[in-house]
Amino acid sequence: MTFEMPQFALAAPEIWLGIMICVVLVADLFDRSQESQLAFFLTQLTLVVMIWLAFATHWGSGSEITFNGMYVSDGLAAILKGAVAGLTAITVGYSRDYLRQRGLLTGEFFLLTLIATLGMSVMASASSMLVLYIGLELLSLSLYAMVAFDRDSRDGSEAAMKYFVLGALASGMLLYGMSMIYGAAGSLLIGDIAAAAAAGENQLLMAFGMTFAFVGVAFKFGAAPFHMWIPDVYQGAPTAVTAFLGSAPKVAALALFLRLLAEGLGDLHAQWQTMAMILAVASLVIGNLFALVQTNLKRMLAYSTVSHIGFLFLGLIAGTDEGFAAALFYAISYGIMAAGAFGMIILLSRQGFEAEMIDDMRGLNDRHSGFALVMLLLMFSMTGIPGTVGFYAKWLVLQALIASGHIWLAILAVVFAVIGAFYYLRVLKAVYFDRVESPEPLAAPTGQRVVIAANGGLVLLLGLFPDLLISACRAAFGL
Amino acid sequence: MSELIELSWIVAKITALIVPLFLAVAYMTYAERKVISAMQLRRGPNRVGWHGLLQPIADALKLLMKEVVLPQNANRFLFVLAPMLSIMPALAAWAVLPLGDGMVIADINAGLLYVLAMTSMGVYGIILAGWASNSKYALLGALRAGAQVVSYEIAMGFALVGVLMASGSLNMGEIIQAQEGPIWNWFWLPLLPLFVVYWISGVAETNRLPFDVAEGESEIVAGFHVEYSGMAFAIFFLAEYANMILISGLAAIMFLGGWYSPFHGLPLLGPAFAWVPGFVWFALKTCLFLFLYIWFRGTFPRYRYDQIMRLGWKVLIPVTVVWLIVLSGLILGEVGPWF
Amino acid sequence: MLALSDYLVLSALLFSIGMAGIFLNRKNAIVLLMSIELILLAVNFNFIAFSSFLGDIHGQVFVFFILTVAAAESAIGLAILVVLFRNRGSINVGDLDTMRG
Amino acid sequence: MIESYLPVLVFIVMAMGIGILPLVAGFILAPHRPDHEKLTPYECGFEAFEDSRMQFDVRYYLVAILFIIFDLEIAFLFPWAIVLDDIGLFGFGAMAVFIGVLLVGFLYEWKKGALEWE
Amino acid sequence: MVGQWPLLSLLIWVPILGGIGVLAAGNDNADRARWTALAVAVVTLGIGLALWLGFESGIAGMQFVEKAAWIRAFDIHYHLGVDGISMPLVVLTAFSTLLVIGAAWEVVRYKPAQYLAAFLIMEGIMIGVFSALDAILFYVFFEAMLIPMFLIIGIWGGPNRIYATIKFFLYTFLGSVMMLIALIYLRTQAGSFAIEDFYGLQLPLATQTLIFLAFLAAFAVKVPMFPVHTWLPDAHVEAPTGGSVILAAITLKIGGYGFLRFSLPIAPEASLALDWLLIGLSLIAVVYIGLVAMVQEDLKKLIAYSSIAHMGFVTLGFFLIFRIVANTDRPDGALLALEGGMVQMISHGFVSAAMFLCVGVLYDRMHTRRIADYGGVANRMPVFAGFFVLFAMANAGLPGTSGFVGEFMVILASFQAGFWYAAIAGLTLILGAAYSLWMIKRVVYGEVRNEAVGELKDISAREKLLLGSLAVVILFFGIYPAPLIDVMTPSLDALLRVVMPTL
Repeated sequence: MTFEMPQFALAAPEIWLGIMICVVLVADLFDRSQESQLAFFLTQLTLVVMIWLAFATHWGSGSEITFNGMYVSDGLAAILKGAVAGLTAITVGYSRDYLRQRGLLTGEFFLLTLIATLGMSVMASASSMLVLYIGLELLSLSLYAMVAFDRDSRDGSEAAMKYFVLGALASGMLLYGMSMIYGAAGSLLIGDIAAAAAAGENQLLMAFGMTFAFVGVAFKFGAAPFHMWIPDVYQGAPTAVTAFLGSAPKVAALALFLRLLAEGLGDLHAQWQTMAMILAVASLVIGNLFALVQTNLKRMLAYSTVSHIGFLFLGLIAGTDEGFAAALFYAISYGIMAAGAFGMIILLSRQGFEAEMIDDMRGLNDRHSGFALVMLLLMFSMTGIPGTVGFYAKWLVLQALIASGHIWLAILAVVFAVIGAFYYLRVLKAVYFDRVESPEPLAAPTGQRVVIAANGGLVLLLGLFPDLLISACRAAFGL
Repeated sequence: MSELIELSWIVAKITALIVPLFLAVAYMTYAERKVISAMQLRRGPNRVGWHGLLQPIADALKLLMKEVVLPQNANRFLFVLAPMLSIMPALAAWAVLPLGDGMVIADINAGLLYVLAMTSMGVYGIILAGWASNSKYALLGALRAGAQVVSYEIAMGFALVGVLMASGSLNMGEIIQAQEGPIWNWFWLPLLPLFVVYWISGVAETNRLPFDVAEGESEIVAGFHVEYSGMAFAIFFLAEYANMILISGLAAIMFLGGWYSPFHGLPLLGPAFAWVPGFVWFALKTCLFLFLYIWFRGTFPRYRYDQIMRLGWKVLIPVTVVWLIVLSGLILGEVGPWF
Repeated sequence: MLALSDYLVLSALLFSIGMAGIFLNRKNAIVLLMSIELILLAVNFNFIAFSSFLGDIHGQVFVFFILTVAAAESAIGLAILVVLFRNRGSINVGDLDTMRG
Repeated sequence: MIESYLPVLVFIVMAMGIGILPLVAGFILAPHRPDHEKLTPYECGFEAFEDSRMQFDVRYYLVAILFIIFDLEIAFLFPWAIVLDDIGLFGFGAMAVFIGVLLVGFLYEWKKGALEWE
Repeated sequence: MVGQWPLLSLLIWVPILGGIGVLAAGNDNADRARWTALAVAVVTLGIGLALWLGFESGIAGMQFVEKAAWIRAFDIHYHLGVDGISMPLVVLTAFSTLLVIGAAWEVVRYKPAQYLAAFLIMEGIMIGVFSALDAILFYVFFEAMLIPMFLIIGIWGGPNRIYATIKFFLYTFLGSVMMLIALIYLRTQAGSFAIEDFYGLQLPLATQTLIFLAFLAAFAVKVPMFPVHTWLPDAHVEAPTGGSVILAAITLKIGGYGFLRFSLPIAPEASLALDWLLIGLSLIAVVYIGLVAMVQEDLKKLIAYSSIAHMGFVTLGFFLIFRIVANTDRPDGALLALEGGMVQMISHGFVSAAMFLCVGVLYDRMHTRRIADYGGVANRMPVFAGFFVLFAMANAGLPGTSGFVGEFMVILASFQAGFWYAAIAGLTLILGAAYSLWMIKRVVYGEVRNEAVGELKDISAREKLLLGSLAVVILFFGIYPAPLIDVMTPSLDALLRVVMPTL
């Protein structure tokens, strides 16, 4: 048996993360300060360096495959990893003070975040179903634990249980599908699977496997009708966790889709297209309609996530590189928005009080007009109003959809976007139009203020100058 | 037809193994009492038969005639299943143990894995017994035993990994063959820390003194089998001793060269002892370990529970891990006569 | 000799039982964990069968990883279960309904 | 290949039989005269509680979880150990990393007090 | 000389950045915010006037063109330029915003900085709408306009403001997303997002129809046309004075502008095929909405409905062109109709702004908009009454005011399409006179009906300045509309040839 020496340099982001996870773990063990200062700063350092590493190693060098064909380094990986690390850094920035106020500030939180990031990073570079699965589980297992992070919270533990069961079920489905695909293609490598799919080998088995894998992926995304976990988990988890859960993992789920279904089973596009279509429409309908009636902001955002996932799926339906690029842009920009929205909830919450009802937003403009402005940007971005990044996300998806001839789907999508506007407006109504008797001024820790300002600024900046991100997303697909 | 013959041949072989094994168990109890009494300057059993030699038989008969009590509120099915679950692996593991060169019932490649699987199953019997009895002492004993067994299982597993690394095979026969040669060629020398750890773990795995807190007569009366009586109790008893013999046999195979004579391959002594069958060497080595069991019982006081757990997790596991790394260095460096 | 399809059918059966266990079970949450294990078992079965019939070792390597992950998963699952029980004094699936809407 | 496992199977079946036979024999041969006092669980002579399956210390459970994790690590070591000679330095390095991560985890448990039984 | 300067970018970004500056100045120091806002608005109007002066009237094409890469992946440019159609609207926007800033001076006490900033940002965005030459850029400005308007109505509006603002938002949003789909589809056909590239696409009629309907959804809501006009009265009634002014003076014009810039030239055949629909709806607006206006009890509602009627006139002018050409075979009449529509838009921008300002003046003093609560205002506020009457006359289309010019041109042109069109359109003069004058009669003249009116004080110097400047403009264009018409004629003529290449 001979071993080809893998090109370790290509896996620099993962190696860096792996080392830093150990470092953070040990450092936190020996850190005598009560509040895990060291772990926090090390985590942020790790993530920032990771963004740089992702682009330094993956960007611009074409597609290289190493580790016996199981690891791929390409532009897509660079963007996915950069986005994941960036979004994680933002959410970690929000979470520190939130956790401190609730006595949950321990190094484990940062550790789990980093491990989840490692999982997502691995998924982004996976070129084998095995690697994909390992990455997915690294992510999922960390998330299960994070949802249950507040051990005294009834809702938290219930949410964690639901998340765990359905997440594990999704993994099971995905694996079952993978096993079929393996049987049909005779290999775990994505490249070989693509070749087998193109050659039309064992079509029935392949299609069977693809169906299960697709359902598994849809579960992980939270696309209706596999969205049952999303509202409960978003609501029950500590908001700091929800912010993380709602942002970066969506990008990772997209990575899963792109690597497995787009790259591996791209030739079965005709078959998964129909499923994607059903999921997209169902998600748009269910997400938007249920979001309309929510009074809990976290829950509303959860349903809105479902609807956004529906929109994202519309980009995937096209099955073209254009569509994938659009979906990628959508996932990243949605991550930014979701992080900001939950970050806002974190900001408004105090010790012993969770500002998670829409009514808790009332009079925000009177309390702090800067935060209100950020909320305005975020909500309009989610609605898809130009001037914010959310518009370009929707636009790109529609563009791909119309270019591939699905005009009616596009019309349906925008109609639901309008319906969706209604519940975002309800939030803004609370923020701007409802006045409270004696508005108490809001004071947030400097760290959180900086992050929320950066977050809102990002939404606006990308809303005015989306070129760089759009070009990058398209370049990842060779456009 | 040929299948039937083959099957009966297998059954015959198994019977030929089990019957002596039972005898060994029976006289192990006798030996234990005798040795310990000697250590304590007593005479031990001496009434039934010549020097009490029939004592084990008498004990067995007595147990057979005792009532098997099924406590109220006990889960009857599990209560009855538990002893069966504890004896089955203790016996079944013998299937892959080579008693001499070629003297093995099933010469399978994954032999060591099978042994590991079987020994791990023993804990089910203990836990089920404790759970099914509906007694606090039983439950406590079962929990203690469960935690202890799984803790030491890790150290044991690491030790076995060391053996695997040294031998490069999972097949028990090949493991022995890898130790071919005189006494210093056996694995006990290069794997000395692992050998010690294995032996300590083996004692703990069988819940024997000084690690017998699971039974702990003086604190939780009899632990997991407090509610068992008659033949049900006898089976647990049987399983415990069968396990002791099994662990001793395994230690002999993995660290003391199995059927090889200590002088194997030596210029003068080697041929001088060539007439002794391998089986005898194996039996002798096993007896050595069995004596150690008894010796421990006679010598050491019982460990406290936290001490047991600390020893397992904080001493044995680190030691094994460190030695595994040293060992892989030795192997890659092809050190000594072993690798 | 058993055909490949026999293994697949058995695996499909296991998978279905696992699924049914998750969706039909309204009582004990432990059963959910067991059902998940069953599903993973079905998957492992598939992989091993395919691996053996394809003469390709990678399927079995995958099984190794699934086993590991399954262990980690059940560890976390049980931990969550303990937290749940501590907070509610029940692991009844039907009780998991505080959040609605 | 698979045929060599037949004796193992037979052995297991016989071992089960040996587990059951004496029990059956015991039930048949031994007297069977249950009464209330005999059937209550042993409580040092005190009046017995109805159900003795009480909650137990979470540390037992912790040990169980730790065991699962470590046992699987061992499962990974097994194949590696066998082919160590063939995979050479690279294999050694890979496992060194693996064990390194394991040790970091172990250190974590240790420092966090998961291994304390006071 | 001024042609070299990026005047359009300045016009867009000076108010937006200025607005952000005002926002940063904060609400605590209201005066600082007011003066900053005023300075920004004045500067912007100055740039607007420079634009007007630098504009060369004889040219049909785009002037002050700026082009820079924006989204390279789709070849989308930051592409600005104005022609005779958009230039007047740009100046109108700058002018109206200045009025709004002035009108809000002492009146808005709740978060004045945010209020002023919203209008400044709105101004930049609206100028962007008029000057964008790239479809996506246009759409971005078009939609972004919703944000400040949503806030303006929602924060500073009346008691029912939330209902009104959400209704406004959803109506316009739904309309515009349909347009987005049409734009994207056009891009797949034209290969670019430049609006000019959309012209002359030889699309099949069925496709054109769909595209036309999509644009209609966006612009008809903005104009607004019957039957999607219902948001307007609500929005107007609830909006603060400034909001109403901007809404009536500018945002409605964006609908009309959209018809000229998009619907007609991009889907000419569909426009031809569907002109019955547009003409029909316009006539309904003119007549039916005129009647509705008559029975209003609420001052603002009345003006809102009158706006709808007037805008019906605009769309009538725009879509009559096909019938005129069919009857006369010459472009003159059609051109006249287009010019009439345009002049009507500009004029209505001034007049409706003036009307709403007047209502605002009354409302600030009386805090009621019910016509019945007034009466005899002239007795206490003679100067104000004079202005109000003048504006009402202009609203009714009295000769000598700018309101007359546009209506007259459209009616004149509609004769060439057919007598009945002209006859029905002519009704608007009568109806307009009826509701405007009746309203004046009830509000301004007569006895002082109650004590509140009795305590009224006449308008301040600031208000005089505001209303006076409007009066000047209205009278100026009423008497001498030539500069306005000269500016737009070449562009409209060119447009006509795009719509009907056979001419």
